[in-house]
Amino acid sequence: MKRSIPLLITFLVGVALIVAMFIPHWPFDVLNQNFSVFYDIIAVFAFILGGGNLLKVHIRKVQRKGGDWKYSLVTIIGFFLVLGAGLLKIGVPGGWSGDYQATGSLFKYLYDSAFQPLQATMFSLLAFFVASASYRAFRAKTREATILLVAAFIILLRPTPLGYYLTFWLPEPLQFLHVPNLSTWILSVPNMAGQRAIMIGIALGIVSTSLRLILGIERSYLGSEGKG
Amino acid sequence: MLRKTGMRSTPTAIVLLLAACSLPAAVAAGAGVEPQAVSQPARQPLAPPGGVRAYDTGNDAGGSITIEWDRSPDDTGPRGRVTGYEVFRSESQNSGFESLMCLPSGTTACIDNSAVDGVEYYYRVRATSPDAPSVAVGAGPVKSSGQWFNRARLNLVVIAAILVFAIVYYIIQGAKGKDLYIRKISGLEAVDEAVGRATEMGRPVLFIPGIQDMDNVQTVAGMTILANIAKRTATYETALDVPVSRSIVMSTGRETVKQAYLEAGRPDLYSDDIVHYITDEQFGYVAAVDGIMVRQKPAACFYLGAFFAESLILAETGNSIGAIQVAGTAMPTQLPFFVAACDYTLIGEELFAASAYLSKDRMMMGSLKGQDAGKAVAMLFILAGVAVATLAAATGNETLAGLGEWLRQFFAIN
Amino acid sequence: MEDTPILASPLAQTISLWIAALLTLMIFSFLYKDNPAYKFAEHLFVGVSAAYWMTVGFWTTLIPNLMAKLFPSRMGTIFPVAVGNRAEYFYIVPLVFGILLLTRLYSRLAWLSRWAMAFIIGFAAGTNFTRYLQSDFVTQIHSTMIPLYEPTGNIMTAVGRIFSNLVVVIGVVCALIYFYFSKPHEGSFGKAARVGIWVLMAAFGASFGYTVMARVSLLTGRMSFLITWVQSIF
Amino acid sequence: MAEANTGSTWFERLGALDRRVIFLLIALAVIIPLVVHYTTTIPASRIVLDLYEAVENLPSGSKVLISFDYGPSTAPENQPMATAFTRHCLEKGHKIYLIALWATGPRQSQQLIDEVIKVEFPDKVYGEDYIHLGYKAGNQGLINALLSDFNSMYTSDLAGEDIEGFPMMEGIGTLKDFDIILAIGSGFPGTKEWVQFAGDPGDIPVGGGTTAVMAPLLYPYYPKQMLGFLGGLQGAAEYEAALMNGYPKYRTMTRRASTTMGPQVTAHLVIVGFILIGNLTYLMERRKKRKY
Repeated sequence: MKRSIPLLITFLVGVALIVAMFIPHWPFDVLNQNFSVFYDIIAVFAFILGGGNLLKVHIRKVQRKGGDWKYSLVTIIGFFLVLGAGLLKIGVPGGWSGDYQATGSLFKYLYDSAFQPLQATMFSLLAFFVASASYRAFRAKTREATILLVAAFIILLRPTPLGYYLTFWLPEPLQFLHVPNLSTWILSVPNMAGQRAIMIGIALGIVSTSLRLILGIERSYLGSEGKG
Repeated sequence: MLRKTGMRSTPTAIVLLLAACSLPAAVAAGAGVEPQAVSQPARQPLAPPGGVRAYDTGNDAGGSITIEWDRSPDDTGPRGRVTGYEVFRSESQNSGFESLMCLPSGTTACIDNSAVDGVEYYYRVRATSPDAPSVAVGAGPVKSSGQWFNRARLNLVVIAAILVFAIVYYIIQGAKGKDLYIRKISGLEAVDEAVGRATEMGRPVLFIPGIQDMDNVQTVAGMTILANIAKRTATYETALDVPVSRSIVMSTGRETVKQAYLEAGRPDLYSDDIVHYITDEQFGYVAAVDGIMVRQKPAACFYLGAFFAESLILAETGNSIGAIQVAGTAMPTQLPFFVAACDYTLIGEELFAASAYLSKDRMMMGSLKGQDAGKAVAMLFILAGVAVATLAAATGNETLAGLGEWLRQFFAIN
Repeated sequence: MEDTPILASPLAQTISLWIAALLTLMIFSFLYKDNPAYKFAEHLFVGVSAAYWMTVGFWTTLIPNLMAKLFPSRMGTIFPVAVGNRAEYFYIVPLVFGILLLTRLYSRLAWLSRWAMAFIIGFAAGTNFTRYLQSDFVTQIHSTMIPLYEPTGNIMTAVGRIFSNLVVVIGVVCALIYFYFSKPHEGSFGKAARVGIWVLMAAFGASFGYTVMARVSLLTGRMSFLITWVQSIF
Repeated sequence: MAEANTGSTWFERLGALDRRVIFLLIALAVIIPLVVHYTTTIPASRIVLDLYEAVENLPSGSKVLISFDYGPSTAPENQPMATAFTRHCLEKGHKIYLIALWATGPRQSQQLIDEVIKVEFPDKVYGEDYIHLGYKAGNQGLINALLSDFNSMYTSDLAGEDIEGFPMMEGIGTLKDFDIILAIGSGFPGTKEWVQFAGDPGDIPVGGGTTAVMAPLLYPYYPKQMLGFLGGLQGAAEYEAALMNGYPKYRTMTRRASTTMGPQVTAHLVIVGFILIGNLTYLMERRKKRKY
């Protein structure tokens, strides 16, 4: 019972969506449409579940006064500050009928001064890591590594004047070796071939995994038959 | 507040709509919008659109009629006399026409999605311009209906059926106990080594199932591998840490790990804290995982699932703490970073093969063989298609060209 | 008529700029090594972002697409949502599934959340099956069925074309052979798989090189922000 | 490791360089050009021109859906694309519909309206020439839903006003009613999903732009499944160049993509330098090992 009903739900939903692809007629068109909408709504409940769990973990840390509990307090305060500002529409011009992230609202203020800079800065760390990774990894140790290195090197040169001046003097029949031309060729020929093969492989992997899920062969996500 | 704006905007909308459909014509025609020939043309009247035809839109659920026409001879581009076309609909042939939509010049078709199945409609189309519209040309009667099968996707059905058959066939073969070979997948050979090293060093194992939700099949694949890794950590009594960025992944992750610990005979070592939610936000999650890495210094890091930009942040931080790193993803954009920064990388489809490889489950291995059959089909058709197309281009043979085109069309989706 | 909201005032904006700049520096400090400032920013980020996504989901989906469908008359008077005339009661279904998902928070009922998970997994399997089949399998085969030889006037271009087309076809086929699992990679099959790896490596190298541009743009954005902040001080 | 301690020559020390030195040089490579305002211009490539021409050849008044599937984190790359697309579409007299698959998207489209549309196209009317529809949750599921019924998902614009009141929403029933979809994305869901869930099943022309990371992934879709696309900042700079050619007035306006290409060049050169040094030290080490 605890596993058979979920397996049945997965089967029915999965099959209905696949069939809807080929049979546009009622009821599959309606199911296809509504399942998408339902999924969107359930996704929001997942946010709530996530928030609930986050609080559970950090409140427990604060109660136990475990290591770094003061930082957990920062998480909890940040969480309630943003949630309160957003759900209660604090500072929104026009009150309840206003836009929750209108200019002047506390929610937008917190977004601009904390969320946005934190996100963008975390992301920008990549510029540093890309450099350190290429320094370490792009060494001609094996034939595979050399191919990786050469392709990356040519593409890296592409937006720089160096790439242009290194090869612009090449005579017409050898112009295909000019860095901008060569990099376009690498992107649209070998890169494309590799990406395409990966895509085909992945598509097959996804098709077969989906099939296993629908047929109930792959079910480790459902856990055990026991309670909880 | 809302009501007020609603009332204010409606009349404005009507005026704007009329303007869009060439205001003077509407005024000349009086209050009604019945399309009629205008009796006093200012200049030479606009030539009407030709060949108006209406038919039930094919391969759909119904409620839709397609109307097509040829451009008015006066429709000569953006600066021509025709500014657009107006489409009318009625349920009787000679009266009761109502404006349905206005379209820009150059358009030659539109779809009426407001049709009711089974009702007969008549359509009229006229060209519009700032001074006077053309005569309206009619078509109909036509009824809309839903179709039971999308013929345009017949080829997809065939291809899907071949794949499903191949996969299911080999799954059954596997279930019957037939021995199936799987080639070595180097990243996976390292799983035992990595868990073993963590045990020796007394440090935890970190598992990241990607940052996507359970609606991504890669996450599901990651979870299946987690089940295998969790069995090993349970057996070796090594600490396992699985921070996740989706609450549903947390739920499934807990089920998975709990089941694995149970199967390994160590349910006592399981705790819900092993799998914990951080935040749905990609970089908030990365910030926290980076923190976990530099503070707990795991000896082995597994990144198996769907990854985005965070891949390199995680892998470089993992590298800086000297962990053995095994990654696997089917996100082609992130594979280069894992290949560059990790010790072992499962490339694309290998991620999906991993669960079969690790579990040695015969049904899973069978489905893997089914995938291979799919690849064989793909290669076969690619080579056949290329050969036929090349021969056709080289010889100019019509039959070959036709055959090549047929092959290509079989793999066309529209 | 309306006053400028307090939080849009110049003073509040200056404070906002400072908070943003300090948080930016706190995150950058991680590049040197882990430290309390980074820890603070990290924990703040986690709390703020979890609440952010909850709030956005609440106002953009839960209210207009669920509550307003179930209780149109009541919702329409309080919130700025466009409502239909009649309640659409079948929206009970996602509501029930959503609530089932939340049972996860109470361990005694947690097993019920599997029903919601089952729906999500079924949705994923059903949509992914057809889409990947269509766009990433069928269409990719279609696009690879190219004639190697295309008659053109110029010999140089014709040779170049043939070469490129050959690389595409051989590349795709060999890389697919690399992904072949149920046959040992030995002999000529193994050699083809080897060529497949080379193609994959070229693709990875190209993607890596291409990406550097994206990563530097992000850093440029952050650095310009910090420069603006420094300029605002003086 | 132990070996490096015993005979640590200059190239061995360089080979095991502390990554913080690399970090510092990268930071300088970005900051210095920003401070001294170094810029470059790049001519448009075929893949960008194809998209430019597709937008250019649509009849005036066509319906263009622009999806903002990114957030502030990739705005430095994506926003110039949105600006270039918007300028081009409005210049041609197209109607643009702004939506988002990412919750962070509407803020970017609002910024576009405030900074570009209202400033450069003051005569364009909201609801007639452009409309801001905002974000809906659901990722690819949303696209799927929009493909069969646009209006049941988008019942109101971002400000909460009923869409039935807007003239430009007339005739919009499904995604198929748009003449072109321009998806500006930086991940999942994004441009790829627009191809998979809208372009392919609905036979709707899709174009767009992505961060440079995503761009190589889209090459297999071009030209069959996508009209063309802008890859990263360079793609945006190329579209700006094409726009400048077609509409000379843009020669004097701010070109965001082109001006931020400066730090790109220097940072790329620094990384190229590091790769060269890395290989040099590797070769030296290998030669030294062979001697013993």
